[in-house]
Amino acid sequence: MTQRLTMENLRKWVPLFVLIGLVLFFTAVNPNFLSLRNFARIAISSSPALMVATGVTFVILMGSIDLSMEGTIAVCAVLFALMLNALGGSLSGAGWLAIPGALLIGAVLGAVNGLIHVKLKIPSFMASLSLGFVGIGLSLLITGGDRILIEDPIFRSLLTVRVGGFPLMAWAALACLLIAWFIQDDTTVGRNFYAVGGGEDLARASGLNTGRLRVTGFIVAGIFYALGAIFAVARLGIAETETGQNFMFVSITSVVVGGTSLSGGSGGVWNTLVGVLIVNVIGNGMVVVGLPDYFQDGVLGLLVIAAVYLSTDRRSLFFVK
Amino acid sequence: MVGVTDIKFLSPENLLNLATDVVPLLIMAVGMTLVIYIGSIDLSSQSVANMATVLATVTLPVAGAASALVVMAAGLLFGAVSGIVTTRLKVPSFIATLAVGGIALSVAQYVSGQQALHMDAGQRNHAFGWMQGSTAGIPHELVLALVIVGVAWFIQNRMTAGRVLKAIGTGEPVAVASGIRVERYKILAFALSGMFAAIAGLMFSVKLSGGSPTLAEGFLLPAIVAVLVGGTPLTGGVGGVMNTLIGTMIVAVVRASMLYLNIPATGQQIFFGLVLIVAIATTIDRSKMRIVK
Amino acid sequence: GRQAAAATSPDPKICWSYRDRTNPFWNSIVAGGEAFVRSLGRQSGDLINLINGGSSEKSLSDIQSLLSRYGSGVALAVDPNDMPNCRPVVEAVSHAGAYVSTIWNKTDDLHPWDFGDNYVSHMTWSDVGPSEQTARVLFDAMGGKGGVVHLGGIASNNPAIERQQGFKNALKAYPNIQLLAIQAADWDTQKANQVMSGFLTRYGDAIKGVHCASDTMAYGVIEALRAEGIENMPVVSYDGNPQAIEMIAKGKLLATVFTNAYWAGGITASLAYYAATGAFKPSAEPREHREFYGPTAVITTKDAQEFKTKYIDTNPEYNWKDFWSLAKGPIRYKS
Amino acid sequence: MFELQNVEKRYPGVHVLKGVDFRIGDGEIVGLVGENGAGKSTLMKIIYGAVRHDAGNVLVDGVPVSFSNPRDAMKMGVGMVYQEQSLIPNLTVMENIFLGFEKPFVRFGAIKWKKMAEAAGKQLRKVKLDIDPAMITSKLTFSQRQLVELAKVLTLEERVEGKLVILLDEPTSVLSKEEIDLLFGLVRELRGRASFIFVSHRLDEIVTLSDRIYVLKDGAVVDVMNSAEADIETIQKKMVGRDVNHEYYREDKQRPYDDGHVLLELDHVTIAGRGNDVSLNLHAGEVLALVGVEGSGREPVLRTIFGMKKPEKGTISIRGIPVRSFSASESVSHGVGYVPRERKIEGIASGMNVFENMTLSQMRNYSKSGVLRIPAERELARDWIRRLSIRVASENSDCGNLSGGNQQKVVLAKWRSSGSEIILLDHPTRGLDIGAKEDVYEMIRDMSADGVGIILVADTLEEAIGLSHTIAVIKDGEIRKWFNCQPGSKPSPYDLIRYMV
Ligand SMILES: Nc1ncnc2c1ncn2[C@@H]1O[C@H](COP(=O)(O)OP(=O)(O)OP(=O)(O)O)[C@@H](O)[C@H]1O
Ligand SMILES: Nc1ncnc2c1ncn2[C@@H]1O[C@H](COP(=O)(O)OP(=O)(O)OP(=O)(O)O)[C@@H](O)[C@H]1O
Ligand SMILES: [Mg+2]
Ligand SMILES: [Mg+2]
Repeated sequence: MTQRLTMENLRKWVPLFVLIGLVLFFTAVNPNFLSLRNFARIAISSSPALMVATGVTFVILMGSIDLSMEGTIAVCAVLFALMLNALGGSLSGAGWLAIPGALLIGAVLGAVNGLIHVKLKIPSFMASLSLGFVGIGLSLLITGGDRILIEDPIFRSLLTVRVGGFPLMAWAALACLLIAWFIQDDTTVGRNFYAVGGGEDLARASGLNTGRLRVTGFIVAGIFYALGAIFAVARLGIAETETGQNFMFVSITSVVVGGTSLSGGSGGVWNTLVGVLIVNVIGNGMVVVGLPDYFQDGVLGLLVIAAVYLSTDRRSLFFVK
Repeated sequence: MVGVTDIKFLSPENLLNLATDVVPLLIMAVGMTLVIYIGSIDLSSQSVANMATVLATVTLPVAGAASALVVMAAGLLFGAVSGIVTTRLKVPSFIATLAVGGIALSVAQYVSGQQALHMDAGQRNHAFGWMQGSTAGIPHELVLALVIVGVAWFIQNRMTAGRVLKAIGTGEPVAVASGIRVERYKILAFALSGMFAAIAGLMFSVKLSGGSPTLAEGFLLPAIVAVLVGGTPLTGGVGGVMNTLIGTMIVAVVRASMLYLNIPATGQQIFFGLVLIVAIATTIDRSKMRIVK
Repeated sequence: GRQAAAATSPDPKICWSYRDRTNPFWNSIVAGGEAFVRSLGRQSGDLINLINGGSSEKSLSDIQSLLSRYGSGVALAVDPNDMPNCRPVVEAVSHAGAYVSTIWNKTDDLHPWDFGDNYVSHMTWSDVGPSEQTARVLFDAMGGKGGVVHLGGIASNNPAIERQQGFKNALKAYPNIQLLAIQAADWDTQKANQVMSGFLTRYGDAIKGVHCASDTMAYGVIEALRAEGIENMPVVSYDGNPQAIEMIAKGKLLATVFTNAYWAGGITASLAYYAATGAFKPSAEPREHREFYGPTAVITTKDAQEFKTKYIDTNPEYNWKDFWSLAKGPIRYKS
Repeated sequence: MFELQNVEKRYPGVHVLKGVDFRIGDGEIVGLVGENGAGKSTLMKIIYGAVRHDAGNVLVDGVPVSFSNPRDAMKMGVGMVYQEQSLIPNLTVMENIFLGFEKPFVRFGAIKWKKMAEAAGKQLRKVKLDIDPAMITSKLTFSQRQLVELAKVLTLEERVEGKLVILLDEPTSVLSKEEIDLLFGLVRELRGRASFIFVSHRLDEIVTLSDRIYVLKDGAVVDVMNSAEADIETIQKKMVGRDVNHEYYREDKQRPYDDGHVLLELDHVTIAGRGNDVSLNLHAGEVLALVGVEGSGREPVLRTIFGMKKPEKGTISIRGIPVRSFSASESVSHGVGYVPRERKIEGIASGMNVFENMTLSQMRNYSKSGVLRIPAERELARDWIRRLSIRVASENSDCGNLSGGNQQKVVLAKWRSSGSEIILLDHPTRGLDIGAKEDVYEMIRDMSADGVGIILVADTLEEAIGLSHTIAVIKDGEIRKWFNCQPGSKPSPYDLIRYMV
């Protein structure tokens, strides 16, 4: 019995082992990989992705899916930049209001998404996909296709100032992850996400207002997308419709690679952290080892399959969709 | 709505054109339907189609019309790999097909030498010229597409394979406990989806007389949307290829209607998204979905 | 069909079909197109926009829908998105008796003069030369020695191929410049950022300069460098976006190439329009008026400020009937 | 006092409840009986707010109320233990118990787990269940889960002021004798606070526990009686609408089996995770019952024979030929059929109709080179709907909407009609009414007479004794004792229990 228990405990850590294995592999090919400076680089590219993936983790835990992130990020990024610039252009002044403002916008978009899904009874895949189009369109309408630059050195210090070798952005993302962890493990809402993911009809029969819970999940996700948008803007100093690009597949891949099941009810934000790191380590590692670019898509595919294969507990899975 | 705004929109000729234009999309969506019908998804279709355009262009001078077979076999193979990865390695199809799509893309880039290739007009017409023609005003492409849809419909509704796919979509454990070799059929569904994607790529490449690793870019989301708007939910077991036929037409009409309604450039995405929400809200059959996830 | 009897129409619809609105290059194209439309006394909104989002399939079917709505009364300016897509677009247009001018993507075997009047013109840019020039600017700034990396566009795109070629040509003249790596970053700012940080790990201090195939990628590169506290690495790019020119003026970027997308957007629409109205007869024009290179100008720190006031802060007034004034000669094919 | 007046409920194609009047007095235990599909669960779900009725009134102390969801009902003190398991498997036991009512344990937005665990422990003690409240629910056994559900409903005691109504939909079908006694004790104890509606197909339990009994037939109340005056036979007659054969297990129809014809042989088969091995022979026409306590390892034996588990050691031979590759499809092609315990998961494909379900395991017989012969399939389904009097609108109805009993009949028809020669039955009568049970027993007899070999894991010892030719008592995954069970020499339940525990 104890032996089985330790085996089960080991299982939980497999994604982490995969991550360590990848790091060792890339290091073996190019020792430069294993350096604080490179880890800081990976942290920079991971920070926005981590926020987005964390947001969608909550939705996936409920057994739904959210594909609206690219649109939400675009709108949040663009409006954040506009607000910041309109409010004096610096976080040291009234500009800081742009941060809560962006989070609010993320929450509103999440709420709209959730309400369309719940009230119109449209599967989340479709509702969020459509809303993603609307979001991209919205940001296009706002910017007319232009880019908005943010010069504020205080805001850009998220990228440029380092503490312990890592940029502020990485620490901020870590702090947000801890909040997400708290929401997931210690709040009623967080626990109820697991309940809905474990069996929505059962949860409803137990008296949960699953509709409201779903909407809450999408709102939480929206707020994290807004955080992702802010970090993405901090990384490049540019807010534009393209800011959201590529986040959809990358974030969901990260969530799954980390070991959270798409059918809901299992996994969590720490898994997502590991997943995001795995995906970004692969992305960085392929460049660092000098893999020809035409092979990169394929190798990424193979490595992702391997990672998911290793980190899923097949004994508990009879059927995979 | 669009028809009212401009009566020309509903002319038979116009509708026929509209239908012909979306033939490759339709074929890809039909393949996708089989996979969604079993409750999975295929995100590799677009990359497989990209690869198909490259392979078709590269093999045409050597193989002539037989290049179609090469392309279809390649699609079948990549689809089957997705199926095997999902069933045997238990990697969710969302990820498995995305990853296999990456591999297909790498193949396309490698084979094409990262360049756009074009077909020799003579060779193309010799091998596939018949595809581009039309009889009695009806384009052969459209006929071919309808035949393919018809075959898929027959498989789905009248053949054991189709019944098994439905059983997998509605209750996979039951299918297993009924002694059905579920894995084989799942692999079959993915393989067929890959093949349909390859056919879509092939037809597109013949239409455009060339191939490139990005030629079929932009197929994936419309294909998925067509399936879902048609009324085959991601949970599987409901809907089918006829729904997808309708769904594809909806996508085509929505796209064309932007032009007829003079939607300004910056508003097109918003319009598309909102119309999709309305379309799906009106088309889905909620009575067959116990839980909307 | 109708292509022989090239019917003209007094008031054709003017349409631009292009990739997306989120890219500065295409924004300038559209701005030029709108300026041309206004020159006719119409509203900017009268320009029909067909956005294909990188999908050849959508590009083609949108154009088909356009043709089935307006028939021959269409003047279309288009980037067909991928080279193979050009033929079916042109065939559809000439079948409908409408008029089309293309830019960028066209296969070498396809020529306007094979379609009578309906395929009015094709414009592209010869990127090899300018790209070589920016590379030289870069190498000179590096003092003629040290390691360099190149970030390219989507590998199968024609401009990506040419810009890389120009870069390689320049390398030949600088034996002490060491080519470290070439990688596609798909015209994408974020991807370029990621690739550049990968390069920094791989090559570290060996990198002394960066050659980018577009401005958008250069932004990502510069931010990747900035994150490391590297502020004065020489970087050159391509396209001449307002932001890039601003950066050159501030010394953050060394050089870019201005392709005058504004003019291209206007003149391409203009060619199609005036051919459609019968103001000129394309088939009567010499071949270098039907296939020609667009203007390019290398912008460096020296001329950035002047250039900015002339082209960025305001747009010059162009005479849209003066079709070929900025053209850079007939297109030369490799074979 | 809780009252339903003239309650109506329809689903497309079925009129489930027809003007039902129903009353529960304070502290009263009301038994509710009826055939499968009579509408018992639907009635309970209406009281619980999980299903909305189409017409009629629900009154509490004479005041009309309207529950739009279970939460409303809970606030009024109505709680329900569902017929199907309704705990969420990936949550801990305590989370399940307080699901939706976590508020008392929340401080500054954070759940205080210690406090919740203590409170959960208190609830678990009520049902005498000694498990860690932080345990993941999926690790519990079936009967433990049932008790947790009960504990969960009992939280109403603390949460709600005033009177309670607790609905128990077939709570006993998965419980052991001791657990049932515990349950009954609890119910009686709680009468001071709560009234109960109790649904069971075991009429003796109904008569023992309840004060009054409602008999539901085809969605209408056909009789209400005081249980003091009730006797099982009249209830049965009212429910089924005809006399029920006294010779319940049809022992008179039991024929000796063919000794010389071995269909299935297990030779020292070791099942993964269980160190012990199993050997047995199944003959044509034989009904072999496996008996044992919950968890004794009967189900793994069935699943191994059906090929869904691979034995670690030993051989399984079907008609003398050793099985080499283990898969359900292999077994089915050798003529093995399996009626699983988890009907909703492995038995019935909800979303597929009756004929599609019935031919799922035998499509080869209903197709020609891959093309289905749908008219023949329909004919088959109609035939079996008639033979087993399956209560269904037509062969096109979605099986997901059938009542449990009728679903079970569809599953049985599926294997029976496909001509399986070896049929494995795991709790085939679980949740079935007496009429349906009779039909199932009849089928088992018929199959046996036709030379089909049957391995039965029965719902009760009586059932096992009544139906089988041979009984194997299983303990800890190993056969401890064989009993000959031919007519005339049947062992008593007591004989079996000695070897079971
Ligand atoms: N959601 C639904 N849609 C359609 N019909 C339904 C639905 N739920 C129940 N029914 C039908 O209502 C009838 C009554 O079902 P119910 O579950 O109440 O029966 P029951 O008396 O509890 O049976 P059992 O003893 O088998 O549990 C059945 O005929 C069933 O098919
Ligand atoms: N190989 C195994 N290893 C550990 N536990 C097991 C194993 N097989 C079964 N169990 C546990 O034993 C319990 C029931 O086992 P099993 O199905 O063998 O009992 P059974 O005799 O069929 O019971 P029932 O009376 O319910 O039919 C389950 O909780 C299951 O988790
Ligand atoms: Mg019931
Ligand atoms: Mg058992």
